[in-house]
Amino acid sequence: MGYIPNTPQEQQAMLERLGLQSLEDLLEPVPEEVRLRRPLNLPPALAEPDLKRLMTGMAARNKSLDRVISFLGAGTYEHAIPSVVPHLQRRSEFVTSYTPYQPEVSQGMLQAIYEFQTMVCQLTGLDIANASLYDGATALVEAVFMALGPGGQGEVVVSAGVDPQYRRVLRTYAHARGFSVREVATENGVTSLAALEAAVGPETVAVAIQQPNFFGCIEDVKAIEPLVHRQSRTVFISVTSEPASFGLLASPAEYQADIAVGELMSFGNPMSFGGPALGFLAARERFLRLMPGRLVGQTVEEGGAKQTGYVLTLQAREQHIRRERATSNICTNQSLLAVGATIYMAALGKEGLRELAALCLHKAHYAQRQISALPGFEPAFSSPFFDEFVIRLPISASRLQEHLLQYDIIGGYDLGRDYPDLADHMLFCVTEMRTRDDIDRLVAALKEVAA
Amino acid sequence: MGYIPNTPQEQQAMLERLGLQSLEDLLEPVPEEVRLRRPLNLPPALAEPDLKRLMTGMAARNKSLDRVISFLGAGTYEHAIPSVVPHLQRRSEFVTSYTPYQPEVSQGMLQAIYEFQTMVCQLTGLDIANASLYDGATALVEAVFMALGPGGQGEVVVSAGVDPQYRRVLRTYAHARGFSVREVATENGVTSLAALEAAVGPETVAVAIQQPNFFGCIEDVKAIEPLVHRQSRTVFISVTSEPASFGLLASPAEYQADIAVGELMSFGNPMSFGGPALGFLAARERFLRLMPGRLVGQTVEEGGAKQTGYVLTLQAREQHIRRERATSNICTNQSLLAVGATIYMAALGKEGLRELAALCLHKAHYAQRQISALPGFEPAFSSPFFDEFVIRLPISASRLQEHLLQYDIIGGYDLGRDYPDLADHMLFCVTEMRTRDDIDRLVAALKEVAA
Amino acid sequence: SVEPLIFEKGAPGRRAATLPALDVPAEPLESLVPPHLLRQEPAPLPEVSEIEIVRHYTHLSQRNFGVDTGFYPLGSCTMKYNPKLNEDMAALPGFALLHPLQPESTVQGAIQLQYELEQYLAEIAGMARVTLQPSAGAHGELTGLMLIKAYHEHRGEGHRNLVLIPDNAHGTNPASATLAGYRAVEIKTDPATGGLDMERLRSLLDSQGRQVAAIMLTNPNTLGIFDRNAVEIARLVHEAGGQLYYDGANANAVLGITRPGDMGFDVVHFNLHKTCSTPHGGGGPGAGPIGVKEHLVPFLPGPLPARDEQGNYYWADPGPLSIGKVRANTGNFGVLVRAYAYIRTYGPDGLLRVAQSAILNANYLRHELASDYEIAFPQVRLCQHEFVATAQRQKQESGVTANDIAKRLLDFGMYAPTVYFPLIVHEAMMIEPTETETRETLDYFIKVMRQIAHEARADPEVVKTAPHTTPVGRLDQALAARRPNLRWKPGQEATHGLGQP
Amino acid sequence: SVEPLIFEKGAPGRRAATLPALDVPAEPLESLVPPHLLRQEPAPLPEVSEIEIVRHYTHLSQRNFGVDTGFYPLGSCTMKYNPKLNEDMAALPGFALLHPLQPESTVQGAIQLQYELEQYLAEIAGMARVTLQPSAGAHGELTGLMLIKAYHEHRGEGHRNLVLIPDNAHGTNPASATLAGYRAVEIKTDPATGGLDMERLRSLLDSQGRQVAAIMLTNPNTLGIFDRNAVEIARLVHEAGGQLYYDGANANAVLGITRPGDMGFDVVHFNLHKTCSTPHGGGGPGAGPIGVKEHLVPFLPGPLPARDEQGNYYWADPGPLSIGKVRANTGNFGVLVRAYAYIRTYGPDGLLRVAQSAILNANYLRHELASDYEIAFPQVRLCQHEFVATAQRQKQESGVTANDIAKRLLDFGMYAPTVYFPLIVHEAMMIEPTETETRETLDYFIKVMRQIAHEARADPEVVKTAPHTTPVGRLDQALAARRPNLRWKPGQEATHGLGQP
Repeated sequence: MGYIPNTPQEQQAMLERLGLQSLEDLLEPVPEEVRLRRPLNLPPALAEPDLKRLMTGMAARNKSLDRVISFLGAGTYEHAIPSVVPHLQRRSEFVTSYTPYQPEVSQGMLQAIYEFQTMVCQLTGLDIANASLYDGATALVEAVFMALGPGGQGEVVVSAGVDPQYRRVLRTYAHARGFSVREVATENGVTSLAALEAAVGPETVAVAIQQPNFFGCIEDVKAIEPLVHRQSRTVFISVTSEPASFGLLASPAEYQADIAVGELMSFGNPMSFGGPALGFLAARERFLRLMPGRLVGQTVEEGGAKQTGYVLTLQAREQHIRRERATSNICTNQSLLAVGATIYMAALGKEGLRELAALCLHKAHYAQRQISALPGFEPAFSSPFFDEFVIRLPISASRLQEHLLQYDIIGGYDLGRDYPDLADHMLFCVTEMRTRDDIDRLVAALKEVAA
Repeated sequence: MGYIPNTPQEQQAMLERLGLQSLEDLLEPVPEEVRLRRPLNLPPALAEPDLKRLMTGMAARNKSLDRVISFLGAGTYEHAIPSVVPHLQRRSEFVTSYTPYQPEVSQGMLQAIYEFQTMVCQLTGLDIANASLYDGATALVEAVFMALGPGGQGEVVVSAGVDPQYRRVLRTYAHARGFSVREVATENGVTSLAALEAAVGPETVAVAIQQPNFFGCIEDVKAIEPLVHRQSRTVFISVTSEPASFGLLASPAEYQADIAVGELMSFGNPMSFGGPALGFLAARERFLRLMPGRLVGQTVEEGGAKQTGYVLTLQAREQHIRRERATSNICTNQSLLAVGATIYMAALGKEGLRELAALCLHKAHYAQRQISALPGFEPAFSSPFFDEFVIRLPISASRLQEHLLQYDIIGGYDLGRDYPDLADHMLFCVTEMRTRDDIDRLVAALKEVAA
Repeated sequence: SVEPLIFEKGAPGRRAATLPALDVPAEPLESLVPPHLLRQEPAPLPEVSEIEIVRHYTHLSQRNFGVDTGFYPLGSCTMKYNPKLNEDMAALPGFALLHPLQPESTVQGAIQLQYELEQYLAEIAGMARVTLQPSAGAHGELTGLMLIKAYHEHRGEGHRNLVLIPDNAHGTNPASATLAGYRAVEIKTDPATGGLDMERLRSLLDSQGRQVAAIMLTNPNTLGIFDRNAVEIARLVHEAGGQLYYDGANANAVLGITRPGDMGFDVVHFNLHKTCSTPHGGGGPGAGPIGVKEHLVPFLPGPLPARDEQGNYYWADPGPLSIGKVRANTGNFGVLVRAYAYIRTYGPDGLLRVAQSAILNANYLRHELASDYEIAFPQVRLCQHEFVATAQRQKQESGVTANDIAKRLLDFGMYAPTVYFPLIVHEAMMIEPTETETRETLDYFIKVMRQIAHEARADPEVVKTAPHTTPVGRLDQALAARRPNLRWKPGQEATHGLGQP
Repeated sequence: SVEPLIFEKGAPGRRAATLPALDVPAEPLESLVPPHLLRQEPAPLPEVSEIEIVRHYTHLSQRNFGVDTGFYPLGSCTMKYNPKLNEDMAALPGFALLHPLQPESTVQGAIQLQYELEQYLAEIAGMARVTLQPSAGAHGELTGLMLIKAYHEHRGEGHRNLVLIPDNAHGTNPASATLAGYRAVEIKTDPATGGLDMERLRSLLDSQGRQVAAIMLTNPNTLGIFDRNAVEIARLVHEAGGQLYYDGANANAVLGITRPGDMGFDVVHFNLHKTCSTPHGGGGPGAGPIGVKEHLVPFLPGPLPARDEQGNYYWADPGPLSIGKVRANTGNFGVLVRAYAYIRTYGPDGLLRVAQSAILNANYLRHELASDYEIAFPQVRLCQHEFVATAQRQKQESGVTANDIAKRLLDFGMYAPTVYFPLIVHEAMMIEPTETETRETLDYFIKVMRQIAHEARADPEVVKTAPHTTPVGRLDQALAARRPNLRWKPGQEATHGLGQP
């Protein structure tokens, strides 16, 4: 039955060995008063071919991105996944293993994570990185916890240019854990320097800025940094949800960020309706003992051979050792996605990352120029942008989306959902996956509704 | 470039080591008169994402069987492939290995093939089996070569119930190699016993019968066998292209066949437009030295440990040793498909094979009854059948096919293509993959054209 | 042999992935991005070819043990077989290639799947409603405590600041309590029953009941013992105004047998990567949906999958009392697809059989190992899906520890039990066979464990120096922590050993 | 450790695959099938659960070496990297899930792909037309000879019954000649040039020219030497009325450099699983398309992909002179899809670079190994994509053979060269590195080969008893042939060794 190998006859023999008559006898420890004396109310079992038919049918009810041309980004990005990535990432020795508690038979996963930690440091320019976190939003929360320190209190300043979902998650955690969050408005699509300057004070434990920000705009992080670090103990957290930008934009280390967090799912992993995602967190060396989650370290054998090996290390920070005084409660993380991102980054390589960023940049700017040339479609901001941009529409975003769907095009994100003053504004994303033809088809469809 | 790892700089360094200036210098052994002094006239190189876009587009121009309901069989059968099969079969250690010439590092493939050989013996009931052949048609040819023996001459009698493609291939080979082929007509969908009796004589080296035959009909192999073996040296070759039938119908051994050949692609391998396929060949022990192709044998280590191991054996039969006196010229075979079929048969198991056969049988009979009840649609034969049956149509097969395609249904095979007297006859196949709903939809569509 | 790091491979200019050609006009970079915001030093990612990548990560995979490799009796981790079918379902383009912000009309199947999965999980747990948002068990715990907090605050009882947690709880429980702004209060295990010390609970509730926000219980607990007082605990804590949280890490023992909701719990989390067989992926991803009773529904994070009268699926806002969101988007969808496939494969009878079989396998091992190893709480006649054996006898007799035995098991092609947990049992070896192991595998494990017990007496060195057949020997953990090397740097001493490039 | 056979696992009643429920009325079996035609004994397939299958075949895969595992310098087999991209393309449902007899309107993309691939291969080979039907190289050879036979017969020269084959040809050549009803006549290699002995060819043509149907040549030949007399050979054989067959096993050396058609050949086969990187799958599947000159086109097997004026693709009948069919359906389509992807990935410049790089790598190895090993035909300054080294020096000095060296290489994580082939070189080791290996891998191979040469002098036993680190040691081949055990039988002695179930 299902994936239970032993037959009823075999189970009977095992029961007899225990001096029992039936499977029911095994349940004696469960008091009668809490026993469920009816079958669960669930659909009946399905054979494999029937289940495949059912679920393939459900999948076919979705317009997946192989069937439409999408201009959605807004935190989740469509980047090409080279075939080598899933072929290697899905090797069953990786997929079916647990957190590598026994390093002697888990060197593969441990070494891959060590490589992941290194690559995150290479992307961000920072000193140390951990083995992954749930997603970019919770990575931001963990960075704030690091800034607060154990039991610490204070205020976190967050730009309104940070992904609204990230900010919502931060507020949820802030309420429970007990700290305050102050948001700083944007101006022309980027964080208002004046508002930021006014918001940062002695009680500010951290400032979080997204680069490029949620509108796709490139923040002047070089101008922001001195405003943050004017308070010597304020931690500058940079957030990046579009990692392709690391190929062209100044690295967090280059603009003096203390902690860099964000989302790496789009590097080698399918977007899968938004999850599982891949939060990353890198920091300066001094945050080592405050790091959340797993850390893999290099070491050598105990014996004489002293062969190189890898282990989970500094576990004294973690929940299973330090319990209520742990730096975080995270246990299960996103290791397999980290392996995927590692293979992806190895495949892309030093030059490839730069090329990827340039493709995204140029294609997005081409699209923005084409769309802006249509009557009624106007760029909302004049700030520089990476591969997303905001356009004021001549009709409502939802009506436009419906119009585009006729052509199997999914337009950008409706900003009115998060920013009331940006109703009828759409955030378009153009990565290397969109061809000129795709863009021209979008523009042609937009033209039909142009003012 | 592509999958060439070394950079031009590295290649230059290697050239210098050889005392050469350029890659062009390497080509000195190729006389100028035959050098191609222009680029090949081929489309330019494509990056991986562009190639995927192109080929995914080509694939989308095909109505694959996940998008239509098909009633095609006629030699190629749609059986469910459990997910475990491709997951294991596609392990890259299997996929990227060569013919296992170095057994010490090829035990995995060798043992899997040994298991395949065993399972083919279990299906057919015969004594020995080889490691695979190209497909069922060439397996039939190889069986005939075995019957002929090296340099042997004679006539092969083949039932018209054998797949027309197999017979065409046999005739092609017969012409080149030099032997004659006589065909025996069918009556009521099965081999005419009278015609067979008349055809078999002292010059008959082999008789080939398909079970179930191309019309899906079940041959009375128990009545045929004595007619074949009346000539003591005549080899009885049984052909099976629908291996699900092994679950219910008498095995070749049970009806005294000497050699059993056929097609196992549908056991665990995608039909892939008909290839790669998976020819199998099993025989009685006495044919051992006449077997074509690879054979894997069990042996032990040379040293003291005597651990069990597997090797390619009896290679003295093969082309690379015996050259022009080899039993066959086959070298590359279909090993990876054999691995897939092996995993499939392990997954299906003893009881599963029987259940599979019963499902096919009952679903096909349900369909046949429903279709036969429609005015103008008549069963062509009254012989018993397995999971295919022939129906006389009220309109031409091609017009019917067009009609069905409107409903994303692909009907059966147009027998008029091979049997002039069966114009307007269609061979329908119904395996376990067709639900009652599928069948009812076919019947509803047929009803619209019923007389 | 060792495998060098990917950074030690390759050469300048090598490259694997190819990108589409630039098919639009390109303006000068400096005209698009202010030069001071451009990167000065390119990220020094590896420069390697595709064949190097393939061989490297293939080699790494070959140096890793998974359920597909062999028996994985890691207690409380429920390392059962991960069906390949479910992997295929999650990889369908119609599921894998969906953007989380697509218009609802284009993701009807995906919302439907989550809508139905919620209902299944609610039924399994005996709860009113489920949120699929949490990404892992610990994330579910934290979310559950946030709901409890919001509930108390809404009722004007925001002063409740204590969470009671047994001493055999998973480490995530106290850490989650802290993150939720609570103080964790430990309750000891009753040495007689292996269950919660009821005296201690009563006295705590007597003295500090007004402060108690919740109690977090695992039942069966990490000793593999079903706490028969569950209903009484629920009554007492509820009377004191507290809420009951059920840690679902051990839910594999209760499927179809009993339901947390029926035991009186208010919140429960699932570890779908345990109970519902989604693979653990070397540390994740998982999914930690939580189910709640009716009174907590208004506080759930949003959005929630919903269905209108026309049968259309949509994302519903959770209402004004919602705690907000605990992650971006709606959950680890790829994991949820696998869990959906799992539940539909088994159906109601099958899930019951899963739990029964897991319990049978655990009791079988416990019974057969009792001759060579001490069993924690031997007075409890039957364990649930796991049990705790100890190396106390071996430690006393020959100095062989639970860790030594764990390492020695690796030599026989098996993974080790969870060792030194729960903390309350000395030299603990927590063993969970799951329902997907054959009797032959269980018998092989028993045989090897007996052999190790024999070795511990006859030749303890072979155990103390194990493992002997693994790619590397025991590693220097102390060195790793004393001199942390968490990333490769240029110039770092090369991985040594003759290895194929 | 050993891995038991699948037949030694499981238990009665165990089962992995599940089948759909019977959803139609079932009549009694006996009413549908005459009882005497029903099976008496069910096929005794294994009775195993899914987890047993997964672990068993995972273990088997781990006991197998592939290109993804390491360097595979197997001469004439062109074991280059098999791109994962191409695997994904072949697995697309739109290609993998096609029935060969579907109406043409439903398989336009599939026919188009074959139509275009034919054109690409024709251009690469310098031929008029290609058939994709043959399933492997040997199958292509046989098909090519059948075409030649049909051609001669059509011209009234059916009496031609000889096929000339050099002594360094692949074993399939003479066997194919026999199957095509021809007699193979061997021609020696010229010891001066490593090419065909032109004197012998001329005298054969003089004496038996009227009987000669064809000559089969590999160029570069299996010595890795390009026969500079190719054009002259073509002239001579054509003058005698014979046809020229080009064995494409070594085509990796000529891509974009020269074309068989331009050298004068009439028929050429491709081994797509060599030249075009489709994986060899442990012995297959491959694909062996053949290209032919215009005069042989009417004899091609059918059907052939075609395109009408509206741009619709269809299967065209080959006409009355066709030899018929050499297999069912139209070819190893799944392999063809991969080859198509390969050619489109490289384009014209890339394919030329493939050949150049393969030749460079071979010459680099040949140059560096020459200090420790004798090289066959050292007077030839440059080899093509492969070359033959020998163990003659080692054999003389210490009795270490080519086979010993091959086995010793396995200890270093590499596969062995092709040994004892071509037959004309004693202790031959035929080495083909391909273009997809890094310089580091080549250098590692050189280093190990030098070390083995050193061992052969200093400690020959370590070489003669190799391999030492493989899952099994050298196996008793003689026993296997003397007492053939080609299948498991109930009651057969169990595979021994302590192994995990």
